Amino acid sequence: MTETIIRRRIEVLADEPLIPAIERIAASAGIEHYTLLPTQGGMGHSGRWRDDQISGATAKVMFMAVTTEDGAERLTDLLSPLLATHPLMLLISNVEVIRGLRFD
Amino acid sequence: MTETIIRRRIEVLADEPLIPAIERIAASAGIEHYTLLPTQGGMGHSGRWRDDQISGATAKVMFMAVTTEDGAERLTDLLSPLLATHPLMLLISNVEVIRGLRFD
Amino acid sequence: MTETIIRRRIEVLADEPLIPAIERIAASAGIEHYTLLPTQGGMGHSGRWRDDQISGATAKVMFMAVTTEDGAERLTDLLSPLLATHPLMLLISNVEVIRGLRFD
Amino acid sequence: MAVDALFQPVVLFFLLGALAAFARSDLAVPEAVAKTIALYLMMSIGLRGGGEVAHTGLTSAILIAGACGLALSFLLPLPAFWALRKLGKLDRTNAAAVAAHYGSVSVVTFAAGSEVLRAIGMAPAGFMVAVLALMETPAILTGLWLAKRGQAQGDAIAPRGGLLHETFFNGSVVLLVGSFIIGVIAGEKGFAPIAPVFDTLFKGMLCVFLLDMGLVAARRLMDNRALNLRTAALALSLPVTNGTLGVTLGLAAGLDAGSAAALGILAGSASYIAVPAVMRLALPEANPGLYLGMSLAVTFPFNLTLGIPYYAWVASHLHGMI
Amino acid sequence: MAVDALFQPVVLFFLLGALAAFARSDLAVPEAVAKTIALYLMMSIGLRGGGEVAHTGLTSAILIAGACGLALSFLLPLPAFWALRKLGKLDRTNAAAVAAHYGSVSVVTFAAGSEVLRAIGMAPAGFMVAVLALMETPAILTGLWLAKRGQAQGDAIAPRGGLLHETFFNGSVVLLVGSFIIGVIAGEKGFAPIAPVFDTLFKGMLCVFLLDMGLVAARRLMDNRALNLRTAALALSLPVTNGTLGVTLGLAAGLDAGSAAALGILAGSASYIAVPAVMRLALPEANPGLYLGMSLAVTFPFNLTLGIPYYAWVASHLHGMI
Amino acid sequence: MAVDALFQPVVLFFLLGALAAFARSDLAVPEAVAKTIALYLMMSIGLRGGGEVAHTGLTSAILIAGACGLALSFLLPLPAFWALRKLGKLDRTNAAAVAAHYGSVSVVTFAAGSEVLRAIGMAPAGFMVAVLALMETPAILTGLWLAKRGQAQGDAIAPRGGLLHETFFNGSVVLLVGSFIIGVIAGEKGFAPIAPVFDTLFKGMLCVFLLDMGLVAARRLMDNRALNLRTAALALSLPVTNGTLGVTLGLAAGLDAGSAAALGILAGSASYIAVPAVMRLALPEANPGLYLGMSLAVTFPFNLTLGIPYYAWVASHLHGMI
Ligand SMILES: Nc1ncnc2c1ncn2[C@@H]1O[C@H](COP(=O)(O)O)[C@@H](O)[C@H]1O
Ligand SMILES: Nc1ncnc2c1ncn2[C@@H]1O[C@H](COP(=O)(O)O)[C@@H](O)[C@H]1O
Ligand SMILES: Nc1ncnc2c1ncn2[C@@H]1O[C@H](COP(=O)(O)O)[C@@H](O)[C@H]1O
Ligand code: NA
Ligand code: NA
Ligand code: NA
Repeated sequence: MTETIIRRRIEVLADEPLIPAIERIAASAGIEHYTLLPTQGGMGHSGRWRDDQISGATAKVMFMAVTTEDGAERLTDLLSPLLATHPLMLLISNVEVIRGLRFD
Repeated sequence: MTETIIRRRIEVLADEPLIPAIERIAASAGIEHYTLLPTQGGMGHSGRWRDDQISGATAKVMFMAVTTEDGAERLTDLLSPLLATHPLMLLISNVEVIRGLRFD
Repeated sequence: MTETIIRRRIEVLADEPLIPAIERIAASAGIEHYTLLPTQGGMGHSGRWRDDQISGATAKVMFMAVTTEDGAERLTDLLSPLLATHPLMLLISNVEVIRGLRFD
Repeated sequence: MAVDALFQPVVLFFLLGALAAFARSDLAVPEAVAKTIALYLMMSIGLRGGGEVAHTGLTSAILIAGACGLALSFLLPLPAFWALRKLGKLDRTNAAAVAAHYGSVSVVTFAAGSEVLRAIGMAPAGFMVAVLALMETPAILTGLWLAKRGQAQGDAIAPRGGLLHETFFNGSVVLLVGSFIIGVIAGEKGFAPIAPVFDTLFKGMLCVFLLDMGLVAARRLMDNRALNLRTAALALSLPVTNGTLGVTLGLAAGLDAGSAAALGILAGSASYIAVPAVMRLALPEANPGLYLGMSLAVTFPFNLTLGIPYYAWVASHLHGMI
Repeated sequence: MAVDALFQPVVLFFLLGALAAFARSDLAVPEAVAKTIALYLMMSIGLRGGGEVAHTGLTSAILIAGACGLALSFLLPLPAFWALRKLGKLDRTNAAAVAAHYGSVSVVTFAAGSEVLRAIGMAPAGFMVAVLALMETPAILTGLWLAKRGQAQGDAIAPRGGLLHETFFNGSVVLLVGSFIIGVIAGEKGFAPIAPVFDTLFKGMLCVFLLDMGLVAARRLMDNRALNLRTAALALSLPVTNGTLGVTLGLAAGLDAGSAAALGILAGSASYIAVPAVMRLALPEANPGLYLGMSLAVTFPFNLTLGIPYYAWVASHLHGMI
Repeated sequence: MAVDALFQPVVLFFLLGALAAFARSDLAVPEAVAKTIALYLMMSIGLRGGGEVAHTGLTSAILIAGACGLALSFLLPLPAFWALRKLGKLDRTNAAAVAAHYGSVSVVTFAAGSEVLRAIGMAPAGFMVAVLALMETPAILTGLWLAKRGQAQGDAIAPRGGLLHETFFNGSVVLLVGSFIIGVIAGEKGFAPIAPVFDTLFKGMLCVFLLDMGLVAARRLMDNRALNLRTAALALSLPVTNGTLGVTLGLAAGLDAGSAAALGILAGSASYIAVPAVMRLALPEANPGLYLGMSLAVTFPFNLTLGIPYYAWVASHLHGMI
């Protein structure tokens, strides 16, 4: 039986043009590794959106990183002031990874 | 340290043509906000499928909403009778969001 | 109130050309049903990648399966020796599904 | 003639796609592009057909052909439903869903068929595009009626605007009809500057599309768990009987041989774009593996390779006899 | 003339797309393809404009037109900002963001407008493409200045290279300017072998693109929660006033009627590709539903159908009078 | 001549893409479209080459050129492997993977090279497309043999059908060979109606593709952590030596100057589509950042700008001397 340990999965839904900034902020929180997932549309306080590449400005991307409790806290602290003013959604959950592989 | 609260993440995998209906049912469960994620293929009881846009009929989309315990229960109750007859997959899990932001 | 039971969600991020092999390994662990999700880019020990279809070789796909505790353990055991040598990321988490639907 | 038709590049690219898929090659046409080419083909067919009708005006032949098409689309699902129930052993819902596909039409089969007919000197009349558009939806109505007879109504997941709305405003129907009307309005003069895209490129684009169709059809056949010997045999015999009926009706109604052959191609073809999209909503219990397996993975390849030359052969031989 | 312009296939496909969206049809052009056609249009416009400038050389007319364009792009946001604040009741940030869109230009409006002008014998000079490129960015600078006056700077999420970098290296700006330069370098001889793609196909590709624009604009209008009567009225009156100003300035500066009309089209058009991309980064608090709703869902359709013929009419009537 | 080659629009668009990426512009060609254009280029090259061979028939020159190509593809990885081990300090697996890329060929380099050769009056023979197809796979076999010598076999993740299957049924190999065969079968008459797509549009499509290649190559270079001075130097010297060898062998075997230059281009080019796809499966431990960094981000730009004119120059100067 392979042993697993618990890490934190942080997901940030952000406008595509903001992704480089999110990557930068994550790096400054010590989170170097991440995966970007595409999205197709949605609905929020600011209304309905669709992945409308003509004016790519409103397409959104899901930034996902698996990190330690501390890493997650650092990134949350850095992002939470932005959540009020910027169109971001931040989700955190637990995830198990295989012990011995690096996820910090 | 930013304080977080626990919410429910509901994911519904459904055929693309059914998504407007899912959105409507979610709204009637009080869930207004959601995100749609694309998929690429899969395998289930009804066999293998691929994102085959020529006859867009069999493409699937992942509907994802973060909501309260109650909202999740209402949506599950509304959808569960459909799960037997319709090609849907419903997943529920816990997710932490930042306290103070609206996720209800 | 619809009753739910807890299952395991396994996610494997792998290079697109490896997906048929992952499907085969999952089947040999008794996991027949899965969903494939597209990705857009990321950063890991081996550097930055983008979904660059010209040489489709470096595009990645997320394989996702909901299964029992046992199924998840079997698949983890089969994949974990590969994780060291191959460019894979494996994540496991809990997810609730509606009791009575098949997820084994 | 039939052999010539088989050695057209469009057909060869279809075969190449199918062979690649059967050999488990990783060859794939990105779906976004395949879908766009499908849209392009509809725009092009609509525009060119509309342009020709603008040229000839509304003749009695158009009205006759339209009436034949409507009748075929409304009625062909009935014998098909019977055959699918009795010979195919399908339940009511699946039989009705499949029947609707065979009553409706395949735009790409029509496009490839028109090229073949043109190549062998049996060019169909331009208004046959209007007939194509007319035949897309009635079969859906018949199919839904067959499925719902005596059944409880009211599905929580049913489309808000109602199924009729989904049927008539299905994307491919709207685009084909809209392009046809634009073709009529624009006329020859308006069409000239866009002809390099919508006319000159047509056959080449069809090659790319059919390469993808070969891949998609063959992969669908390999993945399929829904087809069996009975349903596969029906997927071959339904086009033959429907197509023969279409040709005969067309000739009896006084259409020229080329247009009658085109009516046969339409009757013999099965939808795999418009009808599945509606069925997924209207009859979610019906199995898409079955109806797409039959129409896309069996009937389409059959029509493209053998069906079209056969309908043309029937039309040219019956012509004059009737 | 205006009516003729309305019955061009490009306009008809836009209307078809809009009608399909309003009827809640599922018709959709895959976004990857729509984006590629947008890139294609920029390459094509740039190459052809560059080719014409290579042919005529650098004349004083070019310098004058360029100066007019720069001035318009820098200054038009100022009265627009005032109107959006006072009449539109917008806050500073949103007013500044919208004003930047109206000072900048829409490449597709220019493309469609040039085709119309050519069709009615008022072909604008080739160098107007250079003016188009010049007009894309200055309005962004004015808009940012209007937004940031007296505000604390330093946003954690601001682009690393600074906003100026994002403004000048925005993808559409780079592609248009780059293609223009390639057109100048390649000249007629270099352009000939690629002309079948970048010249012959242009109008047909524009049809496909405008079909998508119709869908996108109408869906945006239906989803929109940000537009109200005031902002919608401004989205109609800003192009009219800006366009009239552009035509007048062009004629006063001695441009021919066609080029002055093109300057009016540029002044009257509002960006929905380059400017939103920068604004999303520079002013994330501004509401994209508002600025895209105004520019893409109201002003673009207005210009395509009524605006272009109006600017042409003004140019042909004022010409000779000034 | 070399300078002329550099000022072709295709090359200029590559440079534009590279500059945009280096300037961190957000310009991007959607990947689905870029992949489709790659497929289109293979179809077009295959069809046109097949058509020419249908015209000339099977001559001894074809057999000789084919034998040269096969020999080069099988053998070039050997000295490359040695150089990569000794001079590049790579481990066995990475050296073998990279060597396979340099023994195989780049379809787009061949396409761009053929256009240049045609422009300077050194058009290569049509059958060189067959040689291109023949050279894609043998290098992979040599590379795998180099990697696996003396190593334990049996990877849990290895493709079911075996690596040979993946090698020969790789999508790009299947499409190129299939289109070539379709070109032979269709002949001139069959090709005519699809020529507007597969011939007339070729150079323009190449421009769009090379714009994307410039973006992709430059971004890969910037993201790269795998390249160092040694490997970068090898990515420049391998094409030069392989290319010179190819030209010399071609001339020695009696090919005309144009075809010998084309053989040099093939020998000097490095695969970045077919080989990486196989290597990802066959040698997952090998670093894609390394082999794609070398072939796509260094060798491809070098060949496109300097390599092609150099091979042409060698061919035209050695011709007659050998
Ligand atoms: N509760 C939610 N569940 C899922 N997605 C959400 C939720 N709230 C917001 N989003 C996503 O985040 C985007 C921006 O949200 P907002 O800032 O509220 O407009 C929305 O368009 C949705 O795609
Ligand atoms: N256990 C599972 N894990 C992940 N995805 C599943 C699972 N079961 C079903 N799915 C997805 O849901 C789709 C429909 O399932 P089914 O109705 O069983 O054919 C499948 O094609 C999969 O994409
Ligand atoms: N901690 C992480 N969080 C999210 N994604 C990751 C993480 N580590 C690796 N990945 C993804 O897995 C890919 C391969 O990882 P690696 O093998 O470390 O290069 C990366 O490019 C990322 O897309
Ligand atoms: Na039919
Ligand atoms: Na303007
Ligand atoms: Na080579």
